[in-house]
Amino acid sequence: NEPAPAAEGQDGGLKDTVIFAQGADVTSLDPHIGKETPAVTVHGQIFNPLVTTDKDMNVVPCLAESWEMLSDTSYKFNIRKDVKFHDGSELTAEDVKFSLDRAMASSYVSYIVNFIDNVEVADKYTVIVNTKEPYAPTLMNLTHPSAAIVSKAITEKDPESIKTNPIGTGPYKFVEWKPGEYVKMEANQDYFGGAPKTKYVIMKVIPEAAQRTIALETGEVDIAYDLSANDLSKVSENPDLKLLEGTSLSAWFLQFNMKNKPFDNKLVRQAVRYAIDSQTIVDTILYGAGEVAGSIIPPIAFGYQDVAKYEYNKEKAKELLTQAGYPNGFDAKLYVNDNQQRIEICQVIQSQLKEIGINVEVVVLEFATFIENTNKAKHDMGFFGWTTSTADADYTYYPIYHSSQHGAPGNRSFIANPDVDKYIENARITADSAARLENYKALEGIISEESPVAPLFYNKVNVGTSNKVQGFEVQPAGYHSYFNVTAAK
Amino acid sequence: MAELLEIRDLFIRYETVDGVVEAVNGISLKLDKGSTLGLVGETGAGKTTLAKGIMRLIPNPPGKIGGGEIIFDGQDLLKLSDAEMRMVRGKKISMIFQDPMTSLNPVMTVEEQIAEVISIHEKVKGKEASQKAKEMLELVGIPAERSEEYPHQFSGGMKQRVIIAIALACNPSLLIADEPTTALDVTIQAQVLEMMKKLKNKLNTSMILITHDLGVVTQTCDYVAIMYAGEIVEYGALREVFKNPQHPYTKGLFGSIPSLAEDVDRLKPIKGLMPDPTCLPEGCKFNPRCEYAGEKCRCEAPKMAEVDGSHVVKCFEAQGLL
Amino acid sequence: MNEVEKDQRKEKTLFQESWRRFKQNKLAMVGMWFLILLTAISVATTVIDFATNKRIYDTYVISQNLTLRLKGPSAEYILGLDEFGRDILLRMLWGTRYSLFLGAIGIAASTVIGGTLGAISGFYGGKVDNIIMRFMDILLAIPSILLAIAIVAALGPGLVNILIAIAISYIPTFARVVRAKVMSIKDQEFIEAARAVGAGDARIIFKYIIPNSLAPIIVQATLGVAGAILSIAGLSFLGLGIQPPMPEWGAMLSNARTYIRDAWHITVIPGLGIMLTILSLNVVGDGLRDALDPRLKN
Amino acid sequence: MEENAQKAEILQVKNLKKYFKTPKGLLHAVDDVSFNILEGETLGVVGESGCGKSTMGRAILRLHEPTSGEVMFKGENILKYDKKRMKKLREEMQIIFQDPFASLNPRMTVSETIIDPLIIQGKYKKNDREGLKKKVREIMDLVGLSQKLINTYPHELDGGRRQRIGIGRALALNPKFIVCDEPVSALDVSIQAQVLNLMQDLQEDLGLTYMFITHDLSVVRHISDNIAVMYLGQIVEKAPAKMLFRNPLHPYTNALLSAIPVPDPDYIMERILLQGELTSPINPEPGCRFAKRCIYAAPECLNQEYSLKEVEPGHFAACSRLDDIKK
Amino acid sequence: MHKYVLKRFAMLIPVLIGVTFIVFFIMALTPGDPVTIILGDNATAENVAKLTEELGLNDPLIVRYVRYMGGLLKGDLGKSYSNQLSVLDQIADRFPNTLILAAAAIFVSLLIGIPVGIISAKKQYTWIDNTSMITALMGVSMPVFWLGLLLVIVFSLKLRWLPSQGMGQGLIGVLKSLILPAVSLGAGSAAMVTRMTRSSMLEVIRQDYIDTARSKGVKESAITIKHMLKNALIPIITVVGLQFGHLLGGAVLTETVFSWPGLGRFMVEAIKKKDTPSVLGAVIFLSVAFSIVNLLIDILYAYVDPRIKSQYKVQSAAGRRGE
Ligand SMILES: Nc1ncnc2c1ncn2[C@@H]1O[C@H](COP(=O)(O)OP(=O)(O)OP(=O)(O)O)[C@@H](O)[C@H]1O
Ligand SMILES: Nc1ncnc2c1ncn2[C@@H]1O[C@H](COP(=O)(O)OP(=O)(O)OP(=O)(O)O)[C@@H](O)[C@H]1O
Ligand SMILES: [Mg+2]
Ligand SMILES: [Mg+2]
Repeated sequence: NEPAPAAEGQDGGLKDTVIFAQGADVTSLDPHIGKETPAVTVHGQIFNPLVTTDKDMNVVPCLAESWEMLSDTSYKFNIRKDVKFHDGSELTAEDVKFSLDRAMASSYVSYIVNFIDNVEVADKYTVIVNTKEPYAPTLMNLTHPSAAIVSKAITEKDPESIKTNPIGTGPYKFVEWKPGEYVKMEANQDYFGGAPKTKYVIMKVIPEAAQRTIALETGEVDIAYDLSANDLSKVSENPDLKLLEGTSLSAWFLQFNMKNKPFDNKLVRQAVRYAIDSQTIVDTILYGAGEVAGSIIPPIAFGYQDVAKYEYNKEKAKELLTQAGYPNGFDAKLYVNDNQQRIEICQVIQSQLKEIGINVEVVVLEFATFIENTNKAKHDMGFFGWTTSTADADYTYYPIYHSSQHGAPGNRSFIANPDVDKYIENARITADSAARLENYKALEGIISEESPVAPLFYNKVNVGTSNKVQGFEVQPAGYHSYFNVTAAK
Repeated sequence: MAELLEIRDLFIRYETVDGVVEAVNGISLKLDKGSTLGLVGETGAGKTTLAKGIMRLIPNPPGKIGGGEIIFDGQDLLKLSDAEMRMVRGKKISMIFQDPMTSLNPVMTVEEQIAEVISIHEKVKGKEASQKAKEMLELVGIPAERSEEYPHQFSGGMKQRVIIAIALACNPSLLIADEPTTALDVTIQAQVLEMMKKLKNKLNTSMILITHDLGVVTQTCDYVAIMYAGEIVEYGALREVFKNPQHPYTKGLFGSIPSLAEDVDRLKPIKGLMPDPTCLPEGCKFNPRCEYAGEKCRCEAPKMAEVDGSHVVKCFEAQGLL
Repeated sequence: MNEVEKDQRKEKTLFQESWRRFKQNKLAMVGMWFLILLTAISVATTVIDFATNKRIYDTYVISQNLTLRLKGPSAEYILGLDEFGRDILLRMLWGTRYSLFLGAIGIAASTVIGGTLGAISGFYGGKVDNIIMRFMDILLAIPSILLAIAIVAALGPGLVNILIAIAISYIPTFARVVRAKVMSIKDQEFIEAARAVGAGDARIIFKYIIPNSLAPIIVQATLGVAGAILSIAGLSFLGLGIQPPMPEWGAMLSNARTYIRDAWHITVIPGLGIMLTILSLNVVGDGLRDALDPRLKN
Repeated sequence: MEENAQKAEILQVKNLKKYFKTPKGLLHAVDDVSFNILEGETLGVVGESGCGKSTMGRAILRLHEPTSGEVMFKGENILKYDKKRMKKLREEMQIIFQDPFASLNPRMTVSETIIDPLIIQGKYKKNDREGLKKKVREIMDLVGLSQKLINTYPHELDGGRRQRIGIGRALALNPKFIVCDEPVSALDVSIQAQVLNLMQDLQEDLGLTYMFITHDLSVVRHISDNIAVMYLGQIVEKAPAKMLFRNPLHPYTNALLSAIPVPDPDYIMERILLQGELTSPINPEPGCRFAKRCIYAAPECLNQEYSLKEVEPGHFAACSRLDDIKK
Repeated sequence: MHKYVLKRFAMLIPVLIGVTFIVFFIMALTPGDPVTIILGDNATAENVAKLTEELGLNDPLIVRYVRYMGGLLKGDLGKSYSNQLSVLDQIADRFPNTLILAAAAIFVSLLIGIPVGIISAKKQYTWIDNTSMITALMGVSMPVFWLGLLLVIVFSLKLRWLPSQGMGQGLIGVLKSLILPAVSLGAGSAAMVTRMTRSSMLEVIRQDYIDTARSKGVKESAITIKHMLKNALIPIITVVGLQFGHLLGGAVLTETVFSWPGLGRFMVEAIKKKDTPSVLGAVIFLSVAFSIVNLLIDILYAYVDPRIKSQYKVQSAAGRRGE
């Protein structure tokens, strides 16, 4: 529906290769193993899930051309009949069942699909997904690239092959993976959505953010993900480049360790929230590329509640501290992993909390140690980010606030509040959107008051591209599609 | 006999941080074609410096040739360009250094090292040069089949012979040997000296032999020059000097070595030590150690004066001026 | 008379003699003065912290002014402000002690440990030597940055642990240097002379071997400190450096690298600081080697 | 021997061997040597470089642990001594080294060097400053070192003075017996003469016994009462000094003596030029070790071992062809 | 010689056992559970338990170590925890890149270090000496990541001469993309080589055989190359060998700055993920490479120094006799 690129002329004017750069390599080409964004950016081109989302996070058809709810716990999907795997074999309901079963069995990604009880093959092109209990975000979860559909025949024959030579149904076929270097993909001429216009897409690994910008500027890559905040203006002001920004599904926040004194005291937690000036952080460290958050659910996701933010108020914070019995403040440890921007933010927080007398020691830990220590509740405060990748609040609320999810799954404030648990569970098992929102509203009310976390901001998804790139759409979860992307010569 | 080398009033000094070392202090010398001059003196007397000075190999910095002339074959070597001087070295004047252990390049075969000097000066290359190198080896008594070996595979005496082969390869008219046998055992020293003598006569080479061993001088040299603190204090035909030493220092040297012929209970050494090279005494350099020294010796430097024939000495006492 | 003169002129200790030779090396002297300056700054800032109960540190060195971040040098802030709007001049001054002394203490530790192991190894030879040196081979075979990362990861972050990591990764180097030196001294005649008058191992080690192997150790240590400073900067780059907001130069440089194109001064200043320090350590090390090397005597 | 009966034998060495393990094989540095030294006398040891002179000297002092043999000092086999007795014994047996540069600790001053043995042997307490100072001065006087050098370091001094420090260190403990390992060969002639005179004076004054190692034959003749000539780890000839020079018996001794350049223009040298050089003492083949260089060598020399034989009173030589050579 | 090489390889075995042991236990003792790291967000308790079991992390440390060593004997380096791919394959992909980078860096350091060192030594204590030594020292004084960034800004961004990151395609591409990383990595070694060249040249310059050569009338240039350099080479080779070892392990920073797909980065990422099999695999490769480099250096010694060559002959001759 965009007329512009066609006018530019046909293939003659287009490059046959588009290169995009990201900060980390795919961990695994197997969509049921590699679950981090850098892996999913590649899986997304090679594989398809049953359903997917548009840029406003509405569920739209993909491999399933349509679906219907048979009951509270049963979904029927009608699969397209024109889908072929890259090896030429046809996609059938068997493949879908096999893939979902495989995902459920995977210790890496099962959390995405473990609401499923079983998958039935109704006929060659129909599958029925039965859930254990009514589960509202079912469709959203199935849009996740980790619910990708793989070929049963190939994967069963050689279970290892998918790790080195993944065969999917997506717009791009896998060509080559040079670990640490690049993944090369080739247009799938038989793609059910039509052949992509760009012959090759290459994902290049460039770990240093500054280097990604430079590579973009020098034309070594056409598209660069995750530019560092201070480089955004360099891209937007460069006439040869453009900066694409979109709302993201990620929120950044502190989790207070409610097991530890003095953070077991609600007043202290509230005081800290008042004492942090998130707007300044966004304006300076993020160069404006973010939005102050009142909760950890991104506005674009289902279930978002526009609760009142804790506006920056030093006096109030001091007052609360005094009420809590700490008029002169106290010492505390803020744990953060070794990412520069996060450390910078923590340093700002450190300096802001100093104003109300809290002496914060920023403890920078290497990721593994960070996870370990915060799982074990060694922190007073921890700096975390969370992406609601399915754009459904349950994806975030459950692991972060549910009392069964202490430690590793995500609840590192160690909040254990029966009401909170109840609202989360209720919202999960009803398919009724309105009822769910009710629950979430009540939930946010408690959370906002209890303040197990201090939401800081939502960041933006940013992508820098060359001016010649057309058809690139920013996807809130960061899983951008290359189906329509072209680059003029 | 024709004069091959004449040194006139040569000064060489080293400018070091400790001060200026006047290592060669107005030396004048003559050497005839075919004859051998022994240069005797204690550590630090300036023997090596003089030899290197003739070769123009004084390291600069810190060394400097301060003045004088070195007339070799009618040419003043000090006036030659560097390139011209290179053609003199190895071709007309060769030098042998004290320590055979360190004078050969450890990473080149002995043949290469001999052939190098040949190919530089004789304009022959490759095979021919190495053929000649082998001949030279045979000449110094080393079988040609060992020519591909490296210096470390040779014993000290053999190394010194290789060095002699290098020095004589281009048939130089002057060979300067700086303590060529000091590092060797007596039996080996005897072999090497014998061979040098033979080759020298065969090739009609003149030689300056530097040593502090009076015995070696006796067996090898026609003339002898005694050096003390950068000066030649006595010079003459071997027999004149050895049979009739004039300078108290020369006498002292003879008194210091135990004789094989007579028995003495105690030696008669020169008292004291070599003076500090950076602040030499006023007057006669030897005066603080000299038993005859008088007031005059302390204020005034004696001049070289003839004793008889070629025999000259630099001493007021010997000249009867005290 | 002459002798008397000479003896008076030459009455100098070994130290004076080396010092005289060292002084001739202009470059090394400049380096040394720079290091002295740094040391003085470190002492001064430490004293100030102590006297003011860290007030200056808290209010000027680490306190932020985000509105002025990345501001370039000006009359008010001679070296400009960093990414948090902190005064870089003050941070450089206060950071001196970390940069210089982290390296120095780490290296001192590895010198002592590595030196002792190397000395034992070189002195006793045989089996002991074999065991110690094989162990050093193992340590050497593990890339030192990996070792450092692993150690920091294992022990957790912090000054002390970085010190430990640095110290351990330099042990093999020192062990080797000292071992080689001890072995060369061990065979010298003056050791035999000491044995001939009945000196035992301990006396020989402490009175004869150690004083004589000090020179190369000092030189190696100087160079080691330089290396350690770079290693710390490298660790910072990998995110394992000093905990913020400590103004350690390596961390300053590494953190500033993101802004290298936005504000030249915030990388160039700590970069130059590190460079000059290391340059100084190196020229001083080289100068010491020349000054202490007995072969260069007279 | 009888004529010397009034003098005691201070040192008897019997079948002393010292082998070194080397990568190339067993190095017979000292191979079965036996000799005696009388109190107050000097035994000169000469031989070419590498023939085992130093090793023998060190083995006698147990600075190298001998491989086998006996070293009887004042009638007792010191090789059987334990550490403690050995340490005590070091007061009586001392060594002076060749290289005046390498044999002094560059980090110790003259006084420290001289004090060190006194403290090690517990003769003085470390804090007995006065006593020590007095002793140091005494020794410096003894070896002719000016008092003002007391706090100088070796590198500030010339070779002759350094050698005097080395002698001073050896004398500090009042030893009876001193191994002098080429004490003058690194020195210039005039200094060499000074040091030789000093050593002779000390010997007379203190009644010292020397084992004087050198390769300078004129020096050895000058200073020794008896001379042992070594070749490849063995003593090939031993005789009173004069006797040896007057009537050398062993072909090697002959060659050695003939090679000395005499500083007298009238002296006609008749050199016996030896072929080749000292070969390696590693795993030596049986038979006379000199045979390969010997102009008199006969086939049987390569097969038989020869031990020292007394040819005339006090004059020993190890050669089977002495009688033939005489002719 | 062969015997010697074999012996050296045999000596590698205890070193490897030691290295694996130390690394294995450091990795085991460091806090952080690989499973929770891999699983990250949403790491449910069941999944953690399941993956722990799958990766065999429930067994005691010793059992795991023995199992690992058993695999190692069969040439099996195991599978990486994070993606279940064969460690050997992953390393095989990356290791050559690190080797190329390190070799190029050494090349750069020799290219700079030897000439500068020679000039410096020949002009000792002159301004030329001082300037070149300071310049060389600047190389070692700059944190490598900083130098790398500066190079990129100047040569890629401003001048557009060279690619800023990654490994190019084809020979020319690879070479072009190699220049900046090699220079920034090699700068430090260049300084070491310069220094060593200078000091070992200074040592050689004083030797008698240089005077001998001069007295033969050899040209100064020939003396420098033929007589001095060849003799000075041995300590230089030692430094180069050591540097090569350091570069192999220390390429981490350069590889990160220049997105060079090498083993260093792989290893650091593996450490951060507590991916013990990958770390061990990388360390084993690096240790073996380090030892091989050392061995090559020793062989090279024999090549430049005939004295050492004959030592080998003796050693192997002695060895034969021993049997
Ligand atoms: N490169 C140099 N730099 C400074 N001083 C030097 C240098 N070479 C020689 N000297 C000094 O010059 C003086 C003469 O030295 P030279 O080597 O000529 O003496 P020599 O007679 O050869 O002594 P020896 O018998 O020890 O070889 C000595 O005082 C020495 O210290
Ligand atoms: N510690 C040792 N290990 C192995 N071999 C040794 C050792 N010390 C000496 N040797 C060897 O023993 C032999 C005798 O050496 P020694 O030093 O006793 O000879 P020397 O007669 O004193 O020679 P010089 O006149 O050169 O001092 C030599 O071949 C020497 O290489
Ligand atoms: Mg000389
Ligand atoms: Mg000896």
